[in-house]
Amino acid sequence: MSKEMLKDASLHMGRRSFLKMAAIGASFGAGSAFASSDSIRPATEEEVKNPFPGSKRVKTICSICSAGCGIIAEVQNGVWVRQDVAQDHPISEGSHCCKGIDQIDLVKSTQRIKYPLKKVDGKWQRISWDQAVNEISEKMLKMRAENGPDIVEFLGSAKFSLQQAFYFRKFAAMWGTNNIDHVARI
Amino acid sequence: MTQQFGDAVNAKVIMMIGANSAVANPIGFKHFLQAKDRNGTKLIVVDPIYTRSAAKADLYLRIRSGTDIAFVYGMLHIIFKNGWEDKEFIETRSYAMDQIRAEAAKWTPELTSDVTGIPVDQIIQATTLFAKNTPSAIAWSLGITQHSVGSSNTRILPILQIALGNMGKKGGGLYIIRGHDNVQGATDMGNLADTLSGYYGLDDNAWKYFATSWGVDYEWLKGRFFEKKWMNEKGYSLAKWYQGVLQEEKTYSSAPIRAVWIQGTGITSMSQQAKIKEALDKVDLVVIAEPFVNEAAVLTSRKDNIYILPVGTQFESEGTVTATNRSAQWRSKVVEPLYESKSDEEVMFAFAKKFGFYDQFVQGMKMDVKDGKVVQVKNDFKWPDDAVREIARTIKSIGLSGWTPERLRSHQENWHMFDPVTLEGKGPMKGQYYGLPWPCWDDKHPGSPILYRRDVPVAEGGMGFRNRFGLEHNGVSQLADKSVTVAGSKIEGGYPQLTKENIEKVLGITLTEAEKAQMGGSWAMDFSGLIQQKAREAGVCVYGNAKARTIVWEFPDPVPLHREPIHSPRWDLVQKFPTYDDQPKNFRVETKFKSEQQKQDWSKEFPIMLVSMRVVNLSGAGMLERTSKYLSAITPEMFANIHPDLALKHGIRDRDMMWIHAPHGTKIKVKAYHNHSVTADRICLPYNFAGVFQGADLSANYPEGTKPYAIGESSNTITNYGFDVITQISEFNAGLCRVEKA
Amino acid sequence: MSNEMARMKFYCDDHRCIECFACSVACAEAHELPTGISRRKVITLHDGVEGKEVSTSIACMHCTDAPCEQVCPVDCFYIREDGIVLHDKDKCIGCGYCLYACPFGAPQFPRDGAFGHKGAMDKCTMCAGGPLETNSEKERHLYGQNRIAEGKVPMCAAVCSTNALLVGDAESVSNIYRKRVAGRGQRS
Amino acid sequence: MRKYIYLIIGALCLASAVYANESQIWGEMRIQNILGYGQEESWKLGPLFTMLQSQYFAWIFLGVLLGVPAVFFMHYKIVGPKVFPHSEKKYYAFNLYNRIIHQVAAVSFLVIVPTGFIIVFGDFFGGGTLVRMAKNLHGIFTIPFTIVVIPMALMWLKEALFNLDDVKWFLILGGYLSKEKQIIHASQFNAGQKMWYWVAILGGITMIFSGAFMFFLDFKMEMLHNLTGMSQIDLLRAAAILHNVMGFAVVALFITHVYMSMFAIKGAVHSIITGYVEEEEVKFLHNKWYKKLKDQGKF
Repeated sequence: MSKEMLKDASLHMGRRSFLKMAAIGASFGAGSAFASSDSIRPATEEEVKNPFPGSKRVKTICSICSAGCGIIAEVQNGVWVRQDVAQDHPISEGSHCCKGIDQIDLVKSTQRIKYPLKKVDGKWQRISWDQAVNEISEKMLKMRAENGPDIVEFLGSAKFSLQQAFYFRKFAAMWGTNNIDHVARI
Repeated sequence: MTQQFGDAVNAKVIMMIGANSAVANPIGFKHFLQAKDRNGTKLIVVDPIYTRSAAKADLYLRIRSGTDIAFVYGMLHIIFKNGWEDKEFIETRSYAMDQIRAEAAKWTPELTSDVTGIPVDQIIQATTLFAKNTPSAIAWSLGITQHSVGSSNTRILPILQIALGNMGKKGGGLYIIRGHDNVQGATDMGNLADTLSGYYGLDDNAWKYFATSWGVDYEWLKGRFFEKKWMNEKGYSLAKWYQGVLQEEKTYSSAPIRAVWIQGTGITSMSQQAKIKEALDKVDLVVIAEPFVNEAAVLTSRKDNIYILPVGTQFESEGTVTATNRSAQWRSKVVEPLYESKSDEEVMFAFAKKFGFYDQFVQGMKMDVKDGKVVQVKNDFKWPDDAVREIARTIKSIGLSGWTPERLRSHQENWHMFDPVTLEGKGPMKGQYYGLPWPCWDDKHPGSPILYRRDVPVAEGGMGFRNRFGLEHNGVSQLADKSVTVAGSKIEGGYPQLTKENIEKVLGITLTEAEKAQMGGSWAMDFSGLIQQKAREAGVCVYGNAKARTIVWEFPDPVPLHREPIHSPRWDLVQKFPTYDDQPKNFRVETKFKSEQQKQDWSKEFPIMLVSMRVVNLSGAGMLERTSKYLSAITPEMFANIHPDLALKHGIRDRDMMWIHAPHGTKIKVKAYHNHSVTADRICLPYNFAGVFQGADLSANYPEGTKPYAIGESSNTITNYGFDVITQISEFNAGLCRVEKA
Repeated sequence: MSNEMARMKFYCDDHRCIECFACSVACAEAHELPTGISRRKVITLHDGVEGKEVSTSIACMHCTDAPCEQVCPVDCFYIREDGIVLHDKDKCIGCGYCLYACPFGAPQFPRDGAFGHKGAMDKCTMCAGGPLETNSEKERHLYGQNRIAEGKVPMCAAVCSTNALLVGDAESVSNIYRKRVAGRGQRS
Repeated sequence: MRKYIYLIIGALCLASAVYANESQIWGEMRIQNILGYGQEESWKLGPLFTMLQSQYFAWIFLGVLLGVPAVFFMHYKIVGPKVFPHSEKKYYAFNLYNRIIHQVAAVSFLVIVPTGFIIVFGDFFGGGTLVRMAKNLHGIFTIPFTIVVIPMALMWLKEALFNLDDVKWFLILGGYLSKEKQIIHASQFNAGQKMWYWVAILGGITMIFSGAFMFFLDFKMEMLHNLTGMSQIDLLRAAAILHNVMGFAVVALFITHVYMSMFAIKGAVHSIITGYVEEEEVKFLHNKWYKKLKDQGKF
């Protein structure tokens, strides 16, 4: 649909308002860079007052499902201010499901874990990273000394990047166990 | 998947079985809808429930869950009877189809209908449509895999495609739709108990190969394990690790599990929640590293020795992800890790230091291949680029050698230069496919958007079937027929996979001594890349050109057989199609099959089939989505879809609360939604909720301010006992229950 | 070519809509709406009934003879040259008449003030903001993003997972739809 | 004693209304609105409402607002007011309770009616803060009226029942078209007053309910849904239509009531302030009552 539509749209170009072109062109998917640059010109400064001056557009990938949709993240002063669609992404062509378009909420969410936590007598307590790493490793090394490395089950993630996943496998191997898995098994 | 989504437009028919991508994977489903609109592609949906995908189908078949093998044999029966199979394809590119044919002969439409619950005329109609309009494609997902016969399910569908000659073609193939964004990649990277990265397995050769690539001493690595024996043994799997703690079923390991380390796995997306809770309560240490509270922390009632470490989301780290079509995509870091979060790799680095193997851990990133040898080339490393290079030089088995950071970055920067239908690049990206779908044999290879195409040269993404299972079986050659020549290949017909030993003979070349010295033992373990280089010159695929085997002689069922689910509603069929014998040991633990299935007629007390479903606003354990107010608002509470007739029989009105009881004494309390997508013999429920366990609200267990907007019972509390005989995947999609008004 | 502006329209192709809620969530997220305010709603009729189930997405349809504009007692609506129906929240008194007039249930009323009764009406702006200074802080606060001014497509249509939701001038939308219907017929 | 029971009843009514709201209005942070739009079977009153509101309502209100006073202005000019001597003889007809109830209602009306007009002619006032305030006052001042409407209904119910005399009263329109002081055969309330009573009470209650529907938007009435088979949106539309149409009557009679008490019968307003009615007034305009009181020796 994308390219036929652009052709359709460009036939009608004439003096039929910038607005219409922009909408049709982008909505029906810029099939390729070349097609889109013909019909969608960038808006000039008079037309647009950038709502987020100085922001940069970071290309990234949705972290939900395996389709692999593109995301444009607008970042201003280190803050992700707006999630935009990647109309020219070859797999998603700008489309998202509700989960995908809400990815910005993962960094905006107030329910994130903000600091290391430890449960003491049934109450969650804030601790420092140093304390967390020290205590956990101490306990694990003690158990390893007692029963050997197979005392732990490492559950990795399908949300890891390829490199993290590769390193997690290596992590388990160097700890000395094959007790490692992730949700490929569900 | 063997194809990529854009290719759906070339299919004349797409059959979705055990997949509801309209809900689980809407962007994938868009391509199917586009195919309908652009090419008049017909869509067949086979599913126990009338899903959103089914609503868009031209033909919908309501199958009884757990009877997919029977259904496909029913199709094959009709195909063979009418001679609709691709005889040439079967003859030249497959092995042992006659055994399949023999089994299919038993599955008359009448028997198939009795077992699957699909009317005879619909079976015939679907088969006719699918078989007579090739190329036709199959899409499947977890509805196929999550069964005690899951591994047979995943074999019977490719067999159907081989019988119809639908493999290795535009418009044909298999759309195996993965779940999470990088479940393909994390699997490829071997976050698995039964293999190292790249499916190299756990044998000594694999360990030695990885030790070399990681830049560590094999002996040191071996010393890290309890005994060498445990290095080669599969570990506990995600499905039954808790038995390593509880030891209720017989286990075989060097030690009981005393600690569980959860880094990005939604614990409530696994079956046997009650057992998992017990295990979490019993272990000595629980470590959780997540951006949001993992329900493991909530499910357990333990009072201490549980830690939660804040980890950034994937937008707070950089790396690549593999989409379901095997394309790698570069995911840029959007923001620095928020609050006190660290990225996943930083967490690993921090603990590697404490555990005393940090230097060995990161050594691989400082190494590179020089003259066929992996040697240290620098003293520091850059994440993730050096890890990307490490993966590229190591994982040859699935052809990741071409995935260099430079190429993947340029694909991201220029993603607008790729065609959405074919993924072909244009302009500066000409001659490459988007994301270099693996196998991407070397840094000049364009990637392989469609697997097993022999009409394009290997250098452009073509290949035959892999020669993986020997040169012959029962005296029959496993190599492809003389007539099956991959375009541009120097070798006519089939050839074996390349090794240092056979390369001269197979390719008809002579190696120099220097080359011999550098070359690894086989194509998959050849750091030098010489085997690939020679293969490229000859237009040959390193992994050979073989026949696809339709029987797996190492498996309990060499020919896939229909076997009733562990808890089946058809006691009569349980006698006729019993499940496997009990399995003494798989992933270090015993698993019950027949003894559980035949113990009693479960369907007497638990007459209702239990089917899992997806909701579009939640994924996995719902950990990420339920913290979004907009997404939670769509399904603010846990529910089960139940047919009004069934509900009213139990006095349950629309939106009433009801108890669902499972055969093993567990129960959940959920809201009943009267819905016609299910018939009166089954209920379906989403599995993405957590925070309530058997009627008890666990809100108090969330650390302050982290409770999601929506909580509810996890359906996996009542997922029935049952595991696949090979992969040990839980039988999420077939089980029994009874309902009761709450 | 006439100088007449085309009229912008939405159209939701129910052969494509799969009730994925992307449009609705995208809209809420882009304009930072309070929960419960759905400028765009996704509904499924005959849920689960074989052969009858239909999903679609509804929001302000930016009607040519907008009934809301006709009934508003304070005349807070205005129709842009390109047909986008907008309203002035500073003028709106939250009476609800537009909702009664609207065939699509588009107007939404957030709770407002100490009495918890309905505040100024909120509805789809086709991502064209409001009468305030374009892309000003206040415009964004009251009406959400002004993507049209940036030369972008309204969020919902841009994000639609199956390209069911179309936006553009009526003529182009119907061209696309016609093409789709023709495609579907190819093999039947 | 009884009057306090009435007051309690009134207060309870209000409290229950608040309670009914509690769950839906203050219980959540959002107005659920019409969720299943298009899924609800409906009467499709939308076009009717649109037509009425866009073309008629405001004009009719303008007609009422200008027309009714104009008629009375003519009446005042041509027929003139009736002036009764404020003689020594008075009858204490309205006790404190009556007067408080009436005054509460009166004040409510004095706010509700003009603010109602501001809403109807909102565009004339330019919308925004002023009109929004008018809308809020319109709602807030419904509360006192809601409290007193039941006690008021009960306290004058007996007197407000129509009888045969009222027919005669209507035939001569209460004698208001004549400059002569006629003796009008009517009891404590004449037919005009009775009419106002019923419009104020029944119309008032209708206005309260329809207004509440519109004000709260998600004011759910299962019973009404079930009874009428109407969807929430159509109930809202019906409420809006009813509110406006009933508004014409209430406003017209309210203006009449004010005119009668303030202008047509000079000084009549004092009786509801002080509680005392003039003997002359009663004698002429409420002759039947006068006779009864006379018999009882009240004068």
